[in-house]
Amino acid sequence: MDLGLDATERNGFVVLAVRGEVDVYTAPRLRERLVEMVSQGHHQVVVDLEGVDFLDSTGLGVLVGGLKRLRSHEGDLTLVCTQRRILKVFEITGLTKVFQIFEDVDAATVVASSE
Amino acid sequence: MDLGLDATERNGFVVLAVRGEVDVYTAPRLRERLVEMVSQGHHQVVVDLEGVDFLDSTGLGVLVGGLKRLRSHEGDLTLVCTQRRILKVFEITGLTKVFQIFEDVDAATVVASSE
Amino acid sequence: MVGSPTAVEHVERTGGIQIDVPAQPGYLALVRMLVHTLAQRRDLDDERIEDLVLAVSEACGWVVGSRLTTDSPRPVQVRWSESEDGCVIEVTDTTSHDGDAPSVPAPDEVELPPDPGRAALEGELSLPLVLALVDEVTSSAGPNGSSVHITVNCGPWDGQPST
Amino acid sequence: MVGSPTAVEHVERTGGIQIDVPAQPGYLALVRMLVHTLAQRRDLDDERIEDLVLAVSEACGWVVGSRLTTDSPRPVQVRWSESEDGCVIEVTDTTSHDGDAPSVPAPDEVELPPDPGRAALEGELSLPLVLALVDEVTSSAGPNGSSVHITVNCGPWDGQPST
Ligand SMILES: Nc1ncnc2c1ncn2[C@@H]1O[C@H](COP(=O)(O)OP(=O)(O)O)[C@@H](O)[C@H]1O
Ligand SMILES: Nc1ncnc2c1ncn2[C@@H]1O[C@H](COP(=O)(O)OP(=O)(O)O)[C@@H](O)[C@H]1O
Repeated sequence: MDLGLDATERNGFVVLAVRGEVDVYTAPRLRERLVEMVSQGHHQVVVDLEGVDFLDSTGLGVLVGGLKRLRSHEGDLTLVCTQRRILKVFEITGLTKVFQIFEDVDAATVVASSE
Repeated sequence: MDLGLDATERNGFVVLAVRGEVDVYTAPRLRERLVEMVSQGHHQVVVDLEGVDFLDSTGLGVLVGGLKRLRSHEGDLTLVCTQRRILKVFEITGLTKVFQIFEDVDAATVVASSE
Repeated sequence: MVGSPTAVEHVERTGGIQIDVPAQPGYLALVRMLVHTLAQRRDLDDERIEDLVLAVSEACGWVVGSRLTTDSPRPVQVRWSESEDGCVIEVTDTTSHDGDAPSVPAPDEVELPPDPGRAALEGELSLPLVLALVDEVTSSAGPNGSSVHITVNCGPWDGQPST
Repeated sequence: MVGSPTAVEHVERTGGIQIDVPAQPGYLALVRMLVHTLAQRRDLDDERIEDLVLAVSEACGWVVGSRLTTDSPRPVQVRWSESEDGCVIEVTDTTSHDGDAPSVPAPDEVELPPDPGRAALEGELSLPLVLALVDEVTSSAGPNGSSVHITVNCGPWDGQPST
């Protein structure tokens, strides 16, 4: 039932570490947090999925929603994920083509030309 | 579902370390093991309950059955248990008066006059 | 079976949960896991959760034990209902007939067996154990079977699982 | 509701398990835990177990999603049945009426959405996901409601839970 959401700053990125299960019940909390971050002016967001035990299609919808919102602010939402069970869901649905997925937070927060 | 039963010898005692859940489903396996030990001539038995997650009244019955069988062979069955949740079951049912319960295997296997 | 409360009606009435499992020893662990998970969502500390889980498991064991000789395929039904101030778990033996309520004495009528060793061997520790572990144990009979109702008093949700 | 298969009849017929939970998002985790535990007792590796759990959770989500506008108290029913060569999980929306089978296309008729991003936003990834995760998905309608049947092929018990 628990969803952990911990945000930290790194190289101008905000890294949101998600822990627990992202499903129909908890995904709205993730959505709210992403909306909040955008409205606070954080436009380079890394969602770290390494602590996620379960992710369903509602969770995918929320992540794509966050990506869309950030892109409309010239920002981006990238993912950190190496867990096979979670990557598989992105692969099956074709979302690996939509998200940039990194192996770790270091790789995801390398400063590049972001504007 | 799993019940682990590991027997080791120590100072002439057989220490049976029980792991997992002892319930209506698994208690027969514990009973068989105790019967087997008695028939192999092991009459000083220490049942180590430190690895037990769950113990129901069927488990209590099997332990008392073992004790009775061993005493009829001039032997004994003692317990090692410090877990509150498990001790509580012995306390509620009055079985703390029936079993000698030790804090650890060392204390349970001190060589005393056993005949 | 007219008037028999179905699972659907139970959930509608109470917002609670029902699970039906075969009356076989191997399914008790599943029921325990379910009760454990449900109880964790209430204001109960670990010890009281474990007490409740043991009590429900014992009550399911009564049904399973009574079946070992009959080989009936009818399930054990476990229903979880809750309110602001407690949870009630109803364990139903669906083979029992109307009017066949299991007799559960009032807790203060149950004395600890004078010889707990003998009582353990004869399987007589189960009921005193259950009565000591939870706040209330009652029984009833209905068209659905005979039931034991186990009540634990506790505070409301720690986090509502509804929308 | 004449002929409606009750939980009791289901368990009698199949030796299986039925759980009824409120059609609310907070109960999906409970269903997942149950399916996970039951699946672990079959010859399925961790990945296939997780695939099955996700598929069942998605199917429960369809029922929960369809309720968000109606506020009906009728539960989601999840039935687990198994045989030597597989398990079938039936997820039933007990508000649906006879003849109201949800339409589940054959897997080869379901194409991956050309724009998965847009599909994700519109909640259209669920069905392709489920079809990719398990061996068979069918649907049916009965007096009990409309159901999705999820099948996973797998070997027999690793350890029989009966006596
Ligand atoms: N359906 C029931 N309702 C209430 N108490 C029961 C029920 N069945 C058994 N008991 C109590 O549980 C204890 C153990 O039951 P018993 O029939 O001796 O089971 P077993 O011998 O199979 O362990 C007894 O104290 C008995 O009074
Ligand atoms: N009862 C059902 N049976 C089979 N497929 C369904 C059912 N309900 C929804 N779906 C499928 O699941 C996907 C998502 O359903 P949808 O109604 O869009 O849910 P939501 O918008 O609440 O996420 C769609 O592809 C739809 O075809």
